[in-house]
Amino acid sequence: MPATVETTPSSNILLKVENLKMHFPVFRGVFRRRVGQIKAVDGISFDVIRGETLGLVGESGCGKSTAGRTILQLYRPTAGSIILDGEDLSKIHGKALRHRRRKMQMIFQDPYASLNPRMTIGEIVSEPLEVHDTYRGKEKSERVAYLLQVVGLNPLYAGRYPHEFSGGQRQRVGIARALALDPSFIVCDEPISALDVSIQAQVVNLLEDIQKKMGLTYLFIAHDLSMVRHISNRVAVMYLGKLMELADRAEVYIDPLHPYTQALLSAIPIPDPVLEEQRKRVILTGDVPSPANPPSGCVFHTRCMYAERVCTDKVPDWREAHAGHWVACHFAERFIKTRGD
Amino acid sequence: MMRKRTLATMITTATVGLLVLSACGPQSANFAAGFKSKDPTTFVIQEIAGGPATLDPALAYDSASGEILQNVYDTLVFFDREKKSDLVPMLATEVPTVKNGGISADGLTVTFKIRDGVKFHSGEEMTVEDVAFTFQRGLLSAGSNSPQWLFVEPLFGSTIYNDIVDQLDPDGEKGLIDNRDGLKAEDSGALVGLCETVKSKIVADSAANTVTFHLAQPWGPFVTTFANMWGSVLPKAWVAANGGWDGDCATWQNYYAPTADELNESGIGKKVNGTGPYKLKEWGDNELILEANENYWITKPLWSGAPTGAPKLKTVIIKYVEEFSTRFAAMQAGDADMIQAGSAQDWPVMDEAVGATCDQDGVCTIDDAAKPLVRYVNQDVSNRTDAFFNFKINTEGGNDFIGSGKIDGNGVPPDFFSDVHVRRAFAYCFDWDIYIRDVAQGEGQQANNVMLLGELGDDAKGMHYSYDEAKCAEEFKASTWKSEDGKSLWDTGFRLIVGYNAGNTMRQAVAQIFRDNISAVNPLFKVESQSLEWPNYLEAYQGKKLPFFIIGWIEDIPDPHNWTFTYTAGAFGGKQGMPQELKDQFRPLVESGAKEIDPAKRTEIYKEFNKLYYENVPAVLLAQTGGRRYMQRWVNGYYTNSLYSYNYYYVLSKS
Amino acid sequence: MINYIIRRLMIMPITLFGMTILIFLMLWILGPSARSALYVSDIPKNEAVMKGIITKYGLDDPIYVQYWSWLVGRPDPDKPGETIGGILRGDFGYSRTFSRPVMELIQLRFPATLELTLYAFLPIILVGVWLGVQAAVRHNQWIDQIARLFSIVGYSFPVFVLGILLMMIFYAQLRWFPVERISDWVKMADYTKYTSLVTVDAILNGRLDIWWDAIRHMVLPIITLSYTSWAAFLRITRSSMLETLRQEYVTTARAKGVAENDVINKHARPNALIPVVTYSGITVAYLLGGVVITETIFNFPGMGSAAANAAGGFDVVTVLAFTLVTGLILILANLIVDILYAMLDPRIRLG
Amino acid sequence: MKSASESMTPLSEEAIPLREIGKLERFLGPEFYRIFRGVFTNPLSVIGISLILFFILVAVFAPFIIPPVKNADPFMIPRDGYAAAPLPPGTKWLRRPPELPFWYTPLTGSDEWVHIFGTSSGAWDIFYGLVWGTRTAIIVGVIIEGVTLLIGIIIGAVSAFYGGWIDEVLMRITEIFMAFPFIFAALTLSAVLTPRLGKGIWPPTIAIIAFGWMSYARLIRGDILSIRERDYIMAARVVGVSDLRILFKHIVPNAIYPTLVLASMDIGTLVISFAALSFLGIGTEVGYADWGQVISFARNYIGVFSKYWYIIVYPGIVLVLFVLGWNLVGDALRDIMDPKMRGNVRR
Repeated sequence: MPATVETTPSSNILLKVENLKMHFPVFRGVFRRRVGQIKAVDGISFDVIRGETLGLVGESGCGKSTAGRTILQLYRPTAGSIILDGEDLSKIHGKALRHRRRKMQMIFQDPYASLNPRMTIGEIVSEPLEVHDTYRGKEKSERVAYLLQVVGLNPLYAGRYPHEFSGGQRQRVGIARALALDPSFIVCDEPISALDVSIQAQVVNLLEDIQKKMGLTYLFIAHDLSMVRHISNRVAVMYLGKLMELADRAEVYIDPLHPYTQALLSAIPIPDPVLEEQRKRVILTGDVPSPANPPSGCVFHTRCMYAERVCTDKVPDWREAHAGHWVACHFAERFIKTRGD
Repeated sequence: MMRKRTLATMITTATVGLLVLSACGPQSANFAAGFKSKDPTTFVIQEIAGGPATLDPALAYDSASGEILQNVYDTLVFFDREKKSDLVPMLATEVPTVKNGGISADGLTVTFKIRDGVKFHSGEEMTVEDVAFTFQRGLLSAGSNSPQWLFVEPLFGSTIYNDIVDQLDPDGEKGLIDNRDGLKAEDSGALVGLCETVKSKIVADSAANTVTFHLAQPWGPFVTTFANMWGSVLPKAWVAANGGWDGDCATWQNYYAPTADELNESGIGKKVNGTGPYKLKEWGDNELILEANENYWITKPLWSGAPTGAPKLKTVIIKYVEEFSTRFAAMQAGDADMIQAGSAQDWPVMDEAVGATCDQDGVCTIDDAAKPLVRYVNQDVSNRTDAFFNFKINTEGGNDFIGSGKIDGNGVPPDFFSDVHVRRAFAYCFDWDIYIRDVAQGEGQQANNVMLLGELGDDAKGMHYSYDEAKCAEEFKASTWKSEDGKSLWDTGFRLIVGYNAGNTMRQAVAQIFRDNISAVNPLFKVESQSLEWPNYLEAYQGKKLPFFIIGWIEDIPDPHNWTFTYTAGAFGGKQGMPQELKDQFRPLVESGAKEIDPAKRTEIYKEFNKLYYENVPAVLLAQTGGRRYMQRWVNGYYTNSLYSYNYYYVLSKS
Repeated sequence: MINYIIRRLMIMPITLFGMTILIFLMLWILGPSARSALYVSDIPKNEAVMKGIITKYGLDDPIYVQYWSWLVGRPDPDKPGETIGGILRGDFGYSRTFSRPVMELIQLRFPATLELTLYAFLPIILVGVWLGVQAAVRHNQWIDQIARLFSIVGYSFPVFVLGILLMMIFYAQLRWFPVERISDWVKMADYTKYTSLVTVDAILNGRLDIWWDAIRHMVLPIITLSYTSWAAFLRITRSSMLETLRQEYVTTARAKGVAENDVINKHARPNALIPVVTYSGITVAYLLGGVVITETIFNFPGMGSAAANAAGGFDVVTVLAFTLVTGLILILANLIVDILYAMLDPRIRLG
Repeated sequence: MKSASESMTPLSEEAIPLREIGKLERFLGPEFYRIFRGVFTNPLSVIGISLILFFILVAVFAPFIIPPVKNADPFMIPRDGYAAAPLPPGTKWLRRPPELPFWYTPLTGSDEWVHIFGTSSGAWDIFYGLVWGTRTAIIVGVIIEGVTLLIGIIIGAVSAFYGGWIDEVLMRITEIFMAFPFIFAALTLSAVLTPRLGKGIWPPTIAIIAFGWMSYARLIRGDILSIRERDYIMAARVVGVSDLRILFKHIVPNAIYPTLVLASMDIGTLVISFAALSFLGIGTEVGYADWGQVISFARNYIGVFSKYWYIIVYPGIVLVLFVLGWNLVGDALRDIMDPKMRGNVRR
C-alpha cells in the first residue's frame, strides 16, 4: 500500500517539474514568417509527491492543460525538465519514451471526443496492453474485464461501441484505459467538467476510490477552485503560463497569499446566505492578456488591485513564503495571516 | 423518355403539316417547285471539319483545298461538264491535239495557246509568262506531299519518287526528297542547271502567245492533267510579292518542299489571286467565304448551257462542322443548302427528309412533294477502296499487328503474304455482295481490275475473284506455311490485326467482313480489326508495319496509268514490299502502257497487266461504290463530275 | 485578407510553373516526331527528314533543355538571330488541324467561349439561386419537392444527349433558336469589332439587331452548358438558405417583428449566398470543361469545339495549348472568386 | 484487501441502462449506421439503391442474359451485317446470332433471336451493347474509383500526416492538377495516351484517374487534420501507440468516411465522363461493349427521332437510370453528411 497523503512535502517526490516552458511559434504574413510565440507555459516549477493529488487551477487559456500535456510529453517542452521517478522525460525520445508512458497516463476532459468511435470499448481499453505487449490472449481479456469492473462497468460491455454509452460511462472507459498499464501518475485534465453535475460526484468518487486502492498520484487540472477542493491534497494556481501559488489545500482556501487566488476564491459562492452576503468579493477587472504578448513584470499586474510600480518592472520570484507554501507575489507577506487565528 | 418521344413526334407532324400547306401551290414538273430559299444569292454548304491545308496550287493535294482552288483559279483546260475525259479550253483558247497542232506528231511537244484579256482578281492581265512560271515553280517547289509528280513523270520520265530532286539524286541515296536543307547543300552549279532544265522544258512565247511543254516521252493523258487544281494559273509578280519564288534560278532551292505554315506565312497559301469566278473573302478557322468575281472573263459558255459572266451565287459560305447531326439539323432548318455526309452510313437518316431523287443522268423523280431535300444517287466516282497485302512486314522495334511473328496459331511470320495461296484465300473470303448491300447502300459494283470500271484497260470479261468459302478453305489448305513442329497452316491457325484509320466506317466494315468470313472458314484463323488514330495509322502505314491495309485512291487524272503506277510502284505499291521479281514483271507493262498512244495497243498491254495482277493478287480489289449528294430542292444546276473536288459553284444557282 | 490575397498571388507563379511542367510532360509522352508540330507545320513523310527535323530543333535533347526551349523558345535554325517557339512568347506551335498557328487560333476562338461562359451564368443565377431560395423559404412545400426532383434528374441527364435533342426540337423542327454563333448576314454586316464579343460589340455599335441575333444563337448552347449547374446551384442555395434561416439572428429578426420579406431578402439571403459564391469557382471549371461537348454539338466556334476537333485528329500540340490556356483562365477565375468570397464574408480572416 | 469488484460498489449510474442498440448498428458502427439508416429510410434513396443493385446484377449475369456469340470476344458487340440504317426492336437476327439464353424460349415461345431493342446504325445489337456495357460500366467505374480513391487517400494522408514542406509540395501539386478544367484535361491526356496504348478502356480510364484524385486528397487531408487534433488521438499517444498505428488504426478509419461517401457518389458521374469522351471519339475500340459506344452509334440518327427513337431512347434510359441511381443515393448521403460534402462536384 502506498503511503497516505502527507501534509508536508517529503523526499518522496514522484515528479519534479523545473522551469518548464512550452512556447508555440506564431506565423503570420505573406511569407508565413515566425513573428512571435505564444508562451502557453512559461517557466513553472513544482513537485508532485507520491500518492497525492495536486490540483492545478486556472482560468481557461492559462496554460494548465498545456502544462499537463507537456508533462506527459505530448508536446515537447521548449525548456525545462520533467523528472519522473528520477528520469528526465524531456531528454528521452521514441521507443524509450513510449516505454515510459506506462508509468504516466491521462484522463481527458471530453468523454465524447476522447474515445475512438470506431473501436469497441474492449479494444480501447486493451490497446495500451497490446502496444506494450504486457498481456496476451486470455490474460488480456481478463485484464480488460477486470479494468472495466474496477471502473464500475459490466465486463460484458467490452464488445460495445462508445456511442452506446452515456457521458459518465464513457468517462469510466477513459479511466479504465488510463489504468490499464498500472501507471503511477495520472494527469486528470478536467475530467468532470464536461459531465452533468449529478454524474460529476460519481466520477470524482471513483477517481478517489481508485487512487486509494492503487496508490495513484494525480495531477488534477480544473478551471475553478471549487472543483479541486474536494479531491486535492495540494493546489497550484496558474495564470498566463506561470504558477501564482502552490500550497496545501487548507492553506490555499483559508490563507491565500496571492491576489489572484483570492480573486478566484471570492468567486466561489458560499452555500450559506448569511456568509454569502458577508463574503468579500474581489472582482477581476479587464481581460486576460494574450499569452503571445504577456505583460512585463508580474503577469498579473494588469488586473491586480494591489499592483504597484515594482509589479510592472520586476518578475516576482517563485518562492516559499513559508513552509510548503509557494507563491509568486512581491507582497505575499502582507497577506500572511498568523497561524491559529 | 416516352413523353419526350411523343413530343418530338408531335413536333415532327406539325412541321410536316406546315410544309404540306406551303407546298400547296401549282405543281410543276420541276422537283424544286414550291421550295424557295430565303436568300437565293448566298450558298451555304456544311462539310466535315478540317478545311483546306493550303491554297497554294503547287502544293495542295487534298479535296478540301481543291474545292476552293477550282472555284478561285482557272486552268488552261477544263472538264466538259460531267465528262471527265472530254476537255474544253479555258485559259487556253483550244485544247491541244495532234490534229490542231497543239501536240507534235511524236507526242513530245505540247503547246497551249493562251487566251488574251483574262484578268486576275487584282486586275493585272494574265500573260504567257505567268502560265509558264506557274508550272516551272510547281515542278521546282514539289516535294512528295505535292501533286507535282503528275508533271514530273511526263516531263522527266519515271524516276524513284517522280520528284524534281531525283534528277540530282537518282537512287534516293542522298535523301534529298522533301529535304530542303539537304538540297541547299548541293552544288550550286547543279542546282542552277536543274532550274535551267526546267525552264527549257516549259517555254513561254509571248509573241505567239503560247506556252510549250517538252516531254521526255509521249504521254497520253498529259493535257488532261492540266484540268485539275494543280493546273491553276498564278500571277508571277504576285507570287514574288507575297514571299514566293521570283523565278531566279539561283534561289529556287530555298522554296523547295515548303511546309504549310511557310506557305501560309508567305501569303500564297492563304491568299488567292486567280482568274476564277470567285474571290476569297475570308478564311476563318471554321469557315471559308467566297464572293463572286463580278468581272469574271467568261463571255462564251464553256459548254452548251454553261453560264457566262459573273456567277449567280454572289456568296458561297463553306462551313466546316464536325458533328453530322449538327450539319443535318442545319439542312432540316433550311440554313444549309448542301451538306456533306460523314459516310454512306449517314445516308438513310438523310433519306428521311428527301422528297426527290435524281440519278447520274439527271433523271429525277418526286417521291414526296412535302419533303425538302433532293438526293443525287448513283453518282460517278473516281475512287475506290481496296485491301492491300504487305509482302514484307516491318518488324523492326516490334510489331503487335502480327502477334508472335510465327506460325503457331497466335501470329503470322513477317513474310506471311508472300505465299500466293494465302493472298488468294483472303480474296476468296471477301463477300462483295454484303459489302455493296450494307456498306455502299446497294450502290456499287465489284471492281474487275485496278483501273476504274469502264476506263481504258478495264476488262469486264477478265478474271476476278468472288466470295467462295470452299475455294477460300482450299487455298488456305494449299498454303506452304508450316508450323515449327511441321503442322500445316490449316491445323495451326494464325492471328493478325487489320488496322484502319479510326472513324472510317467503310474500312472498318471491310476489315470486319474479312474477320467474320475467314474465321467462319476455320475458327483457328483470327483476323482482328483495330481502329488506329490517324497519326498512329500513318506511322504504322508508312513504317510498313500493317500486315494488311485498307486504303482508298482517288484518281488524279482520268487514265489507267494513274492506277497501274500507284498500285504497283507508287503510293501503294511502294508500301507493299513487293518482291523485286514481281515488281520486275509489272514495271515494263506499266511503263509501256503509259508511253503507248494507240488505245488498242494500250488495251492489250493492260490486259496482260490485269492478268498478272489477278494471278498474283497483291491486293483484294473491292468495289467501286456509288456516291450520293444531298441538297435542298431549291438548288439548281447541279451535276457531278467525279474529278471535281466537291462543287463547281459557278454552275449552281438557287430559286 | 489582403495578406491572403497577396499570398495567393505569390503562389500563383508556382502553380503556373507546375502547370507548364504537367503540360510539357504530356508533350513528352508523345515522342519527338509528334512534338515536331511545335516548330514545323507538316508531318514529314520521310524518315530521314524527320530525323533531320528532330536534330535541327533539338527534339531529342534532354528533357530540361526541351522544356526550356518550349517555355522561352530557341534560336530559329533557319533565320539567324530570330527565335522560334516558346509559349511565353505566345508561340504554341502549329495546329495541323486548323492550318494555322495555335496562338492565332486561340485569339480567334477565345472570345466566343468567354461570351458563352459568361452568359451561361445568367440562367444559373436566375434559375439556380432564385429557385433555391424559394425552395428553402417554402421548405417541404411543392416548390421545394419539384426543385429537388429537378436537381436530381438534371444531374443525371447526359449533356450530349440533351444537347442533340434540344437542337433537333428547337432548331431543326421548330426553328426557334439557331445554332452557331451568329447568322451569316451578321458576318457580312459592317460593324466595328472592338472586343470580339458579339453582344458587346453590337451594343457599342448601337446595333440591336445584331445583339438580338447573337443572343438567340446562344440560347440552346447556354441551356445545354449550364443546366447541370442550375441543379447544383439550386441544391447549394437551398441548403445554405435553410441553414441560415435556422440561425439565431434570423429568429431574432423575426421575433423583433421584421417583415418576412425583409427577413429573407435583407437578413438571410446575403449570408446564405456566401457558399454560393465559393461554388461559382467550381462552376467556372465545370463550364469551361462543358464547352467541349456543347460547342461541338452546336457548332459554336469557341475553344471547346476547336479542342474536340483537334483531339479527334490527335493534334495534341493544339489540345495541350488549349488546356493550358483554359487552366490559366480557371486560375484567374478562382482568384477572383476567392477575393469576392473574402470580401463578402466578414467572418473569415484568412491571413 | 477486498477484491476489486467488491471494492467498486456499483454506483447509481449503473442503473442507467445502455442505449438500446440493434445488432446492425453495433456491426456497422455509429457513423456508418447513421448513414445506412439515413439511406435506407429515405424512399428516394431506396429507389436509387434498387437501381444500383439491378445494374450490378445485370453486370454479373450478363452471360446468362445474353450469351456471347461463339468464338467471339464477349466484349465486342455482335453485328447483324453492316447496314447503316437501324433495325427496329423485334427484328429477327439473321447473321450469326448469339446462343439462346435459358430464359428466352420459355418467355417468348420462340427459338429465334430477335433484336430486343433493335440495332443501332451499323447493325450493332443495342440490347447486347447495353447488357455487356453494364459490365464495362461497373468494371470501369470500380477501377477508376478504386485507383482514384487510393491515390487520393495516400496523397491526402501523407500530406496531412507529415505536414510541413511535404504537405506544401503535395498540396501545390494537387492545386496544379485542379487548375485544369476536368474534361479538357481528360480529353488531352486521353489523346496523348491513345497513340501510345491503343484504343481501349485504358486511355480514358487513366486520364480520368489522373485528373480525378484531387478532391479526395483534399477532403481526406482536411479530415485527417481535424481528426489529428481529436482527444482520442492524444489518448492513443498517451498510451504509447506508435505514429504509424495511430495513422492507420485511429486517424484514417475515422477520416475516411466522408471521402468514401463522396467517392461512392461519383461512380455515376464517372460513367458519364467516360461516355462523354467516347462521344468525342476518344475511348474504346469501335464496337466495344460500353454505353458511350452505343450512344455514339446513335449520334448521327438522333436527327430522325420519330423513326429511330429506339437507338437513343433505350441507351438513354439505361444511362439516365444508372446515374440517377447513384445520384439518388448520393443526394441522401449528402443530406446526411452536409455541410462537409458541399461543393464537391466534378464532371
